[in-house]
Amino acid sequence: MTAARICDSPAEAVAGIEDGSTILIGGFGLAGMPVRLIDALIDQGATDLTVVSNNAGNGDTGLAALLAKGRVRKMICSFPRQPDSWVFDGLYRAGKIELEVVPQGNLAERIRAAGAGIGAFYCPTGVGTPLAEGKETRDIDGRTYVLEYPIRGDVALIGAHRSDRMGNLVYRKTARNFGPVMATAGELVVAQVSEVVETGQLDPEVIVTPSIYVDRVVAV
Amino acid sequence: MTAARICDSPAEAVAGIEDGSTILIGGFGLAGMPVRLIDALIDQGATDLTVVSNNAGNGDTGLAALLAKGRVRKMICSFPRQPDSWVFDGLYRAGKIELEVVPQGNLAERIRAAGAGIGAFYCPTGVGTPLAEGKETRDIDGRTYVLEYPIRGDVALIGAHRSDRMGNLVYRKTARNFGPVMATAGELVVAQVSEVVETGQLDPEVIVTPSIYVDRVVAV
Amino acid sequence: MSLSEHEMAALIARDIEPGSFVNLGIGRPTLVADHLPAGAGIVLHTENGMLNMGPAATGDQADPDLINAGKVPVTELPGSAYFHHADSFAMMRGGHLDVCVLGAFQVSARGDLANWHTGEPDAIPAVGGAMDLAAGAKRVYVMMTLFTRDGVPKLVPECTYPLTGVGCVDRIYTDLATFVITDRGVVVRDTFGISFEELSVRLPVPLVDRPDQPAPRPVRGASQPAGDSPRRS
Amino acid sequence: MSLSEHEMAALIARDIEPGSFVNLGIGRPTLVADHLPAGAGIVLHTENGMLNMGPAATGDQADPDLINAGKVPVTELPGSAYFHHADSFAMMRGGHLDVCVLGAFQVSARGDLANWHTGEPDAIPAVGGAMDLAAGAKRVYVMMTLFTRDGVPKLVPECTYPLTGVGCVDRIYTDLATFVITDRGVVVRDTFGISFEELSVRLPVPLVDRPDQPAPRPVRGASQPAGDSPRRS
Repeated sequence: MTAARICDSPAEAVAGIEDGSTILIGGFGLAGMPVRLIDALIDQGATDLTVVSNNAGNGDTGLAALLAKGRVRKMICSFPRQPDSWVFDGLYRAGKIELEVVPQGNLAERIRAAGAGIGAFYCPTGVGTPLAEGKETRDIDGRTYVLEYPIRGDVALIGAHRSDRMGNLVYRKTARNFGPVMATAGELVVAQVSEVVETGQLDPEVIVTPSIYVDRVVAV
Repeated sequence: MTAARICDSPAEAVAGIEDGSTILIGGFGLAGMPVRLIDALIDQGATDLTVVSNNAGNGDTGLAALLAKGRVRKMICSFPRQPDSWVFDGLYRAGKIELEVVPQGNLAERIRAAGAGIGAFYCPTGVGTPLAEGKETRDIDGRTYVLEYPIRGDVALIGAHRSDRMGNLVYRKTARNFGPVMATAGELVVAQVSEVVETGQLDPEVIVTPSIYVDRVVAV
Repeated sequence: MSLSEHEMAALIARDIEPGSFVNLGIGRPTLVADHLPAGAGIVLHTENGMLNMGPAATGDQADPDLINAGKVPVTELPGSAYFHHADSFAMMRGGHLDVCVLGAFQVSARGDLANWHTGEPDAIPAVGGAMDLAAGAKRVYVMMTLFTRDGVPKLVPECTYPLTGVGCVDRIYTDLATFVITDRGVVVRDTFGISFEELSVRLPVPLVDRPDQPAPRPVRGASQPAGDSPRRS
Repeated sequence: MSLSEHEMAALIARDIEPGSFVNLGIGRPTLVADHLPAGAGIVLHTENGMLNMGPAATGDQADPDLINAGKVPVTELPGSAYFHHADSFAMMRGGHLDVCVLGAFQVSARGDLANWHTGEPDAIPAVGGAMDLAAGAKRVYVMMTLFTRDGVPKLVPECTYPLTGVGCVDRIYTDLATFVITDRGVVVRDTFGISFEELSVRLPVPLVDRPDQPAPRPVRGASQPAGDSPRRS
């Protein structure tokens, strides 16, 4: 991987995403959601996607719009059902989309594991519940754990606050959420930011996502 | 756990550490090494310790001084042998100290696992080497992994740059190293810092170790 | 007299030790924040990546980048810290949170929790961070009404709804009583407008009167709630 | 003529693609940094928690909080970033580093690496980050002399020293030749002052002449190194 490319447009930033891809999409609700990249992905046309994101779309924009276009075959998320998730709800009830519900912390840790080269890990969350059914368990030091596997993305689309020209990223408040872990786990990592600054203008102590993880950046 | 206590002295900061404890000690060489806490621990007198640290002491001060006093039963580290590790070298050759060598990344990840509630994890590092001998392995997606277990501390002694009065910590340059993960994995976490500032003076975006992990802080 | 939501929240708030790190679940448990004593140094965690969360934002304070787990705009306090989702759930799973307060559909006598899914065929399952909190927090307190609107007990021998966690609940705060799950069984700690005997009759689980008061508990409130006849599930 | 350390370092530097993220092992591999072309955007990682590490610090620049994996004071460059050890090794283990350059005691014909322990009874074992790098980097380049001072080959059928990693080495840069480990065997890419035939005689592993030059390689240098008669291990 080389340093990030600063793109001129969201369209350039999402170019080349293939049908059938698994796409990690950052954000918790709308905070940190890379809405402009999703809009560009809708225009770009990739379909038959698996989307990994905490929620399954809000209102009629962003991820919800991608779902409404019928581009998503499967959602992997922790919390699809929200007051404004009517697009997903309709597709789900019509049997037009697959759903894998993953506890929120397992979602984050499985994505981290993919980025960190961990083959699998034993996790105490969900033991004895329907979400652990059929999964391997193991007792360690008197506690029962479920074996969980990494979740990788062909692509990660994330929202951040600022980037420098190398692709070092900082986030803003709780919009940080899934961005930093998804950036480690995508084969192609694209960040939507508010501003691109010159390299050297971000304090090396406060960079959250180092440039090594970032392929493309677009300021919107 | 409640917010951190700001201590008046290193002696107060290490009070109550018991014989036989496992102590995580931050630092990579001398960068981030909490030398004043180790000096206080020597005075405090706890013995029969297991020490987990990247190295096994440099020169005659800090961890080397603790070793020289015969307080350490076992070292768990990645790189004991250094040009100035004569104290450890002498004890080891005399059969007066146990040694468990752990690959550096496994050391960091095993400590993280302890802090993160992960029961065990499959790691590709060291497969087929003497350091994986006798450990369980597993093939996942065509690659072989070794099962690694958490390393917990009864105590973590770490060096940081600044703390606020709640115990939020920031570090300085590569002195960050093991501090943030050890802070998550010690039952009692003590930080030596250069300065304690008023709560609110550290930018919430740049705090590396949140106060929840820190029990005692002393400025030296 | 039975407790209002705010009285339940106040009771829970009173039971949280000064200096604790606490996560309040989405919905009713959020009310606990309004009753935490000022100056007690209780720090709120929100699983979407923040410690020392402040009150809900009002008016111009609202910032779409600063929300809680319920996606409500909130505020910072001095000493706040942000972190990403894997770090936030590592904090939770690693046992660093002292208390979490969660709502529930059902709690079993041995502390099993069901609060994420009704199991109905047309319901869309959504778990969020509930299972992580149930498995991770040092102490799990449930805040719920003791009976459904139809009068069905929510404290049950075995949960019939899909589980969130096994044996994870420590205390149950309800409008009619506070229960502590112990090795000896379900101990009734407080009652509100109902007698221990009536509770025992209306609930399908064996109850233990609170240990520090061997004599049967007098009814604290004045009037008995009308209460539908409970169906046993 | 055989290559000096700096010539080896320069050769490796020339083979690293612009924009790569690279970790240089302690000791001799550090020399590669001196030969990386300016402006190629090659970013150095040091496993003690830094990306975009600058050159060694001189004089007053030295800061005890800013060191490399060899514990030598170094400097920042614009775009540097710091992170903790678990994040640093996650970066490594997760396959995000393009190249690491490591020293070696021995490399086997199938790319096994031995570089952390001589296995002698009085040696104190110390592995550091070597196993993590061997397992994690996308490409592992070894930089070593081809023979020990006693003339013993370090490219061997099977390592006799304790392993650092199995089948992890991609290329071996030595003073006398550059080798590429392939599915077809050990390919000799370059030779320096030695012929392919002599290499084949002196090394205890089958060699493949480089694929793009089917004819036997002429000796590039003038004089043959004296070289003790190699012992086969």
